[in-house]
Amino acid sequence: MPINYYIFLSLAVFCIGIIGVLTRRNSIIIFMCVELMLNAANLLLVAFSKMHHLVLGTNFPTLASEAQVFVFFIMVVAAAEVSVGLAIIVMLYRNTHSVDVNFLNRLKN
Amino acid sequence: MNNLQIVWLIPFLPLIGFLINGLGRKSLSKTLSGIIGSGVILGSFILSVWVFLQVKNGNTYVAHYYDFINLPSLKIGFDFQIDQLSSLFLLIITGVGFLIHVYSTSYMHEEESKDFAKYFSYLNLFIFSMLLLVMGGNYIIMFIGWEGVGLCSYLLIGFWFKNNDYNNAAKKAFIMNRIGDLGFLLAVFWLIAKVGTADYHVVFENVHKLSVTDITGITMLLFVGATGKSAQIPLYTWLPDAMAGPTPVSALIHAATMVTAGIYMIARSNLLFTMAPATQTVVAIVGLATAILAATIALKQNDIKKVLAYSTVSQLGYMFLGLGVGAYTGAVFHVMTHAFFKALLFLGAGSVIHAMSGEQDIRNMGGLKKYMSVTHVTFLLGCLAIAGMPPFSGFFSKDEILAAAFANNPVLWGVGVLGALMTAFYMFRLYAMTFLGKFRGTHDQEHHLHESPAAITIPLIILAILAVVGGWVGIPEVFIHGGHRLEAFLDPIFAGSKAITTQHEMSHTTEYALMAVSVGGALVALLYAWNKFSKYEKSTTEDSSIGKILANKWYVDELYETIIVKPMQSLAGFLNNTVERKGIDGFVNGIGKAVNYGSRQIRFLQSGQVGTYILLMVVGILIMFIIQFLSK
Amino acid sequence: MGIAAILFWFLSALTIGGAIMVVASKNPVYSILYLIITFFAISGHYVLMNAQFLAIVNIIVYAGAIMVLFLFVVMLMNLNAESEPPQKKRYLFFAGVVAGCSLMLVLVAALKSSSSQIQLVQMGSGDVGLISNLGKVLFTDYVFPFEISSVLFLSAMIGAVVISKKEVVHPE
Amino acid sequence: MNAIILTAIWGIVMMFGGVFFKSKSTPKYWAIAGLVLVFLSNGYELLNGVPFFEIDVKNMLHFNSFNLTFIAVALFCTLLFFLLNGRDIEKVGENVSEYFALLFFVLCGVAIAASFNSLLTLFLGIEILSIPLYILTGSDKRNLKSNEAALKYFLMGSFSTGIMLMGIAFIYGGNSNGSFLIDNINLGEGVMPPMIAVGLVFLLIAMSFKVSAAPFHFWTPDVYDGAPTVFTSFMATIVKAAGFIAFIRLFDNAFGKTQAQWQTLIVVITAATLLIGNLTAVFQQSVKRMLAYSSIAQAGFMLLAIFALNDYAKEGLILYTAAYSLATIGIFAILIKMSDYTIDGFNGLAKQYPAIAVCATVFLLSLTGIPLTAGFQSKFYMLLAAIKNGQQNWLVIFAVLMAAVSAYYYFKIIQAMFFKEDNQQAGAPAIMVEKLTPAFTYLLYFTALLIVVLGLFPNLLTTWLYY
Amino acid sequence: MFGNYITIPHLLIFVPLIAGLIAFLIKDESKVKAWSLFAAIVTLGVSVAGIYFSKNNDLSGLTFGYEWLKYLGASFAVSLDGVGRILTLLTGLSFPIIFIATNNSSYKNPHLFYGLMLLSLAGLMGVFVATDCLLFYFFWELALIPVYFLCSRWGGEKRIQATFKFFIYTFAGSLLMLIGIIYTYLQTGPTAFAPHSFALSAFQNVLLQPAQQQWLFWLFFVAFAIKMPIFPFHTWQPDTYEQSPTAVTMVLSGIMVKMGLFGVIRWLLPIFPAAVLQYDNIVIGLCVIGIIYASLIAIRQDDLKRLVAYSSIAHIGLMCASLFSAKQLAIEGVMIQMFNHGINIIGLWIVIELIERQLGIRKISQLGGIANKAPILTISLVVIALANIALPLTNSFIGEFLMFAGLYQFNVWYTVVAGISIILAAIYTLNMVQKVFYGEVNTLTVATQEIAFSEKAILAVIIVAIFLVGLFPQPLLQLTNESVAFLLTKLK
Repeated sequence: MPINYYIFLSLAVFCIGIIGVLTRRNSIIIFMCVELMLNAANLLLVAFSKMHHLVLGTNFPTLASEAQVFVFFIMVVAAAEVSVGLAIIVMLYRNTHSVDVNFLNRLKN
Repeated sequence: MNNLQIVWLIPFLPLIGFLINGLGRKSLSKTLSGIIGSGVILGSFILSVWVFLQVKNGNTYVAHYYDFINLPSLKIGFDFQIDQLSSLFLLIITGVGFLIHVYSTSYMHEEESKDFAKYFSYLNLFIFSMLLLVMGGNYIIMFIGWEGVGLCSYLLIGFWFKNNDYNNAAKKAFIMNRIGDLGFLLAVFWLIAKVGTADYHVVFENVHKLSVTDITGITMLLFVGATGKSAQIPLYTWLPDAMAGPTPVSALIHAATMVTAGIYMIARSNLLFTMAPATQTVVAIVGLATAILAATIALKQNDIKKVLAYSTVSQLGYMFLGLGVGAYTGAVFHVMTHAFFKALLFLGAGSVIHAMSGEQDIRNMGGLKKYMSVTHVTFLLGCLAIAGMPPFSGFFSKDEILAAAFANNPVLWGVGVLGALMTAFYMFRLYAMTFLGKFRGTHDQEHHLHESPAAITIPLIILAILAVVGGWVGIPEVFIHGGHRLEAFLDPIFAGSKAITTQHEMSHTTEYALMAVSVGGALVALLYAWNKFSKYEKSTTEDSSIGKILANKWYVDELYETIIVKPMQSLAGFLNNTVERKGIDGFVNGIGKAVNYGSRQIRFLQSGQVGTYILLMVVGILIMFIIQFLSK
Repeated sequence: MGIAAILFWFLSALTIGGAIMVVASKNPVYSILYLIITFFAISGHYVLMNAQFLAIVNIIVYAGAIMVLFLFVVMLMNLNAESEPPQKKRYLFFAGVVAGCSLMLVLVAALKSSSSQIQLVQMGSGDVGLISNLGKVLFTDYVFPFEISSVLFLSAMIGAVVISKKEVVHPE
Repeated sequence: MNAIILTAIWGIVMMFGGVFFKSKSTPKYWAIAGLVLVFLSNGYELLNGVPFFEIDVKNMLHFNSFNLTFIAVALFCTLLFFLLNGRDIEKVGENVSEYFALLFFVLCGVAIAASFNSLLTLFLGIEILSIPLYILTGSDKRNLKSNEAALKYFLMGSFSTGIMLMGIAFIYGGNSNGSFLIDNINLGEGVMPPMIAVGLVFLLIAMSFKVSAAPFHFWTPDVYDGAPTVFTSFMATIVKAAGFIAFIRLFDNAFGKTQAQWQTLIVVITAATLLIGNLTAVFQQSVKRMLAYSSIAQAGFMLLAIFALNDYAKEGLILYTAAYSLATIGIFAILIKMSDYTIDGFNGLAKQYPAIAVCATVFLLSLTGIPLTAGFQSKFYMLLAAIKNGQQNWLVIFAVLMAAVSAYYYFKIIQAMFFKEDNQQAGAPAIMVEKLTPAFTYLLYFTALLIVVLGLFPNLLTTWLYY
Repeated sequence: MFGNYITIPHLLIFVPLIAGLIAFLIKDESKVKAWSLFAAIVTLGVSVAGIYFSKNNDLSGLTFGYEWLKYLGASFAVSLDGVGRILTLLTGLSFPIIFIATNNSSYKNPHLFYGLMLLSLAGLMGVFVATDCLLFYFFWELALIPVYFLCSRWGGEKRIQATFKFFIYTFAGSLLMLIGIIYTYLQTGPTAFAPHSFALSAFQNVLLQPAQQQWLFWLFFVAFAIKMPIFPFHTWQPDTYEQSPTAVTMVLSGIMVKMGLFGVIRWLLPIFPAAVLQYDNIVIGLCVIGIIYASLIAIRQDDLKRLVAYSSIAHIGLMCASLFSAKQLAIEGVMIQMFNHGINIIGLWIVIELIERQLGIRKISQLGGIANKAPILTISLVVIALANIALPLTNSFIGEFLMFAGLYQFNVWYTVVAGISIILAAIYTLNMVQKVFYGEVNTLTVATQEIAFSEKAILAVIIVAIFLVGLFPQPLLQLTNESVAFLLTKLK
């Protein structure tokens, strides 16, 4: 597969994620769209890893694994973020009984 | 060391007098301040006489005291130049000045003692400044005196400072003088730029190196200075107003000395003016125009001092005419005689006013002859002198100027004679209305009428004698061979000018004829006025239109008010209210307001909604990418 | 078109379709389910590229743990299509779509001329993505980041505790 | 290295301490003690160049005098912050020990972000630094403002994480070495390949977000405003400073040679940040919110270092972070004690607390950049660096004009303190919520003095860069 | 004096600095007044000693540069040259006069007031002696801060806005100058320790292209123009003068405006000669416009302080124009006029302060007839006012004469237009004298009393200074001869 296909696929997912963030008001869904963006990056990284492996793999067999390890760490971070994020959303929901991001706008101007 | 080095004492004595009277004005008694005030002038006078004797034989001396300014590109010494011209002026200033001081001790006696002392301190300061003016060895020192006399004139005109009209007059005098001063200063700058110095002798030595433009420019500017100080068109209007000051002040400053500073300055710079024929023409024309204009105004004035003031302006005009036609000696001569008879007339007027308890309107006088004989006689002599009746002093000096004018251009002479006729007319109108006929004042005033005390009459008598005989030092050649002693005396000063001008030799017949015409005309005018106004009655009839214009001084004050003062005031107001407040400050504040406004608007970006924030961020990201990739 | 290509296109379509449905679904629960589908599709891509370890982790961690957590929260809050906050301001909606699409456009334009378009991705072969290899790398070269990410988890843990402990609410 | 390990360990200590500590004020002392320890160990490393712990990080971290100095500054400022505001942290909620633990974790993240040498450690560092902050922002659970701030911060923060990862992915894909190490990314001076360029822009945007540069600053005012004030103080200073250090390290070491190709972006960002930060701050009535905007404005000035990328820029950035952090911590420490956060709340402060007012003045003058304060020296260095760079001199002029605008809002507080009368009505609340302890006051003096000393002798700090 | 380590310029800075810090601790009003007067007199003594001990005119003569920011090429280098001496003398002389003249005014929190006054004294001295550009900038700003506090704390009703405008305005200007300083600094050559140098000598020897000079010139000029102030940067000034406590107004108008002129002399003319020669017409044109503009506006002012403020703008405009004419006479005139203007305007403020303190008003339209009640006050004012409009034998005449003479050599028409201000100055001054002092007393001024002995004494000092310089200007001119010569060699 040419790398461009993966690039454009990832970009598509990434942009869909962004559109989701922009158009939805449910904070959980916005968060999910952010996860979509992260996954786009993951996919891209893996694709690049395999691309580099194709070129460099013969001389540096472990080189391309870096990106895959990176993806692993992204997943780690995502998990941590999710736990914190959901905790915050839940806290908010307990206080306001809403998950609408626009429900609270005491802070402005 | 030349013993003339001590001439510094001449101005120093009045300065001492000023300081003593000024600082001790609360403790000094009137007598003491009078004695100090007059005494220092007497001292200066005696020194002046001595100086006169020293330079009589053609000596000149420059006394250098210290370096006033000493820069690589400009050296100005604190120098006094003692020569024939300055010594002559010294005599006039200190001599007439002394008489007027003596006169003042009596005239000002009703003032409180501290005001009395203040008055004398001002007078002394004036003498000091005037002496600096004439003694200065360069234009800078002259300018110091030049502005100094302006200041003293300001102080003395506004001596009674509670009266706002007097203050306005004082202010007007100072400001108009300053306009002239600006011209003077610019001339000095020009000189410094071209010659690199302001010393008289260096300037005159280097005068040939200057271009015609330079000389014309410099002399024109100097003449502007002279018009301010010597009350010529267009800056003459302050002088009549200056009559607000005490009468002896008018006599000293506004008749005898300060106003002649312009003539002194031009006479001093005669070489420059001689080399600038264009300027000379202007000087002559302006002088003559002033002489006529002031004379016409004087015809219809009713204030005794105003008449004298306009006559002063008119006589100064004659002097400038003399300067303009190259008759420097004549001009200086006229300065001298004018100092005598005009001081006399002013002091006489003061005596009258004193007797009339402050009344100055001649329509309310009349018949004073029988109450104040000394004043009357001396005043009459003064009038004859100014009217140019032979053999009184005015005849000789005025005749010399007119003769020179004729030699230059007969038209100048013709107009000059016309002015002389008017002079005779208004002076005798004044004389007749004051001293002849019957008294027109209130009963109260009549009761008070009395001859003035000796301190007033003695100066009058001395001045009257001078007014009669003063002209004899300049009896022209036509009468006595070698008669013009003054011309011989002043020859070292004007020799340079004479050397480069062509002398118009007139036949004696012509001279006699000219004299006859002017004297005859003046006599007719004199007798007509005498006859007409000795029977003057108060009447309420309106003046004719031309009379009204004359009585209102050709509306020149109003004209100035309209074309200069008012526009300047409204321009200032416009600048203050519109340009400054709304324009410049408005712009500066506008920046502040714009920042505030921008702040108020830009904060709405911060809408508080995450959606909007992220949208804006995405737009930002878009912009970043567009800049990075599509802007090339 | 080989099998790999067919799979690639299928999985890509699934990924994008799932992603679009995540955004478009009214009901949050559907969104989550579509997201899981997307994740599975991405895992499929990983498998396709022989990144087996990531494929598994992605399914276990993302599709499994994380998404279940999401689902749990949504269920807990009893969110459904009715309770979904509507996007009242239409222009914001369009602005969002337009902005996202423009970004896509700009990025594609920027990368279109990329010299790497000829570069190929190694499909199906290559052993870097195998568990054994990655494990080795992770515990040798990447032991420091691995350890330090524990700090991340610790703070997330503390955070979850701190945040979730019940306290009385006094608005404002 | 010492700092990273020890802060992590001490964070765990504090975490477990929560179980054992009986008194509410105990954690504070432990935290201070731990921080002193970390500070000293970091100092040891700075002086000797050898860490206590020999760990092979495979070149993913790189320690030099620059980042060790910065870590020292950050630790010192945190210490000062603990000392000044320890009591206020206790007041935020019940989990005091946990707050301190989180703060230590943030410090760990700061240390990593300051010393990263690989995109992976950069990413991890920034995440370690961010996630505890999301929590701290929301730690005042009873306050809806705090909740809102936490949500906003979290959503936008994770959004920016996505951006950053995308950038990292493109950078990785674009460079043919197949490595995340900064040294390997280091490009020649040629034209960047499009993929690198795209990645660079993404990274630039993500870093701009972290340092709250416009137009990616939107989270800053709301989060700073909503978060408990003590934590705002911490976030606005040390964390932001770490962001800048990471920023300049990344862009200097990885992309420094291609600067000409992306300088326009940084110019636009800098100008926008200066403009928006300063302009919006002018209108603010709440001092806390005003300081939030002012932190954006100050970020604009610090961005000049990224714009310049030379030795002056690095020296200056260290100085700037120190000066800015000290002054901001100081002014926040005072603000926390105020009963009214609006500018009017400061009215008449000088009358009742003259010494405090003088300290506050020093802080504000430093923020404005008046000579004799550290703020001047740091601004001076920034200008020096930017002018030395030689490009776009208009930006420098714009920056100083905006500095003049900043004087406008900083001096509003000074005016309130010194020239306005306090509310004299009976029953009006006191200016300060509580009586100030002598220790607090003396520490405040010390901070002010430090600012002045740094203002006179900035080399006391910058000299460490060449140690 | 104290060896090489503490020289007179150092003392000039540190004596008032330390005295000011001590003054903060003296709470008793009379004691702090006495202390600050003492400190000011000591400073005056030092500045007089500075004139006495530093005969040679090169800037390295009394220089001792402490290592300060060595690695930046900045040092704590201070020195006294001719310009510095004349301005430190003015500053030294002014403060005792100000303290004595305002001795009867009482201020809230006197220790703060006098402490800040002494600090501003230290700042001003620093500006005048610094021979290191960074140090100069330091003091340039530092002089401003105490004055800001003084004005805002003890000023009139609208003090806060007015002072704030003043502060922001000057701050913006100085920041622009800072850019210029840094840019120039980066063009200087390396020193032993640093790649560039802030030393005055380095700045003076820096090689700048005309194109560089052109914009650097404006960066510096705007800062100085705001400080002086030059039309159209002047609008902060009348408001600030009006609102400040009079003692501070004296400092502002008497000395602080000289900072701008000093900056031009020390830092603008020698460093950017090409640009100076290129832009001299623009600058002088602005100055000349300003002279006439300010004089005309002064005619319309009703507030005494504003009137003096506008007259000051006019006078400073002339000085600035003269500086840029680059003619020997003109610059000599500026040197001496800086001193004279300081003395005169402080004298004017003292009189205004005395009136305001007695009557609580300073509107010209409300005053009148004071001469009846307080002749000494009147005479003093008339003398000082006349000196202010450059009457011969007063000090200003020398300065203005030389300036006009020099300006004339530069361009006739500028001189003619600027010369009109001589007339306008007479108009507004005499108007003011007439309306305030002459005429009859009114209900508001009937309570006027003659001034106290100490005030008489201080006015006498000023008047003596006026006439002394007016009669014997040469010693003062001598003081700056070589500075001017140096400046001219730079401007060739």
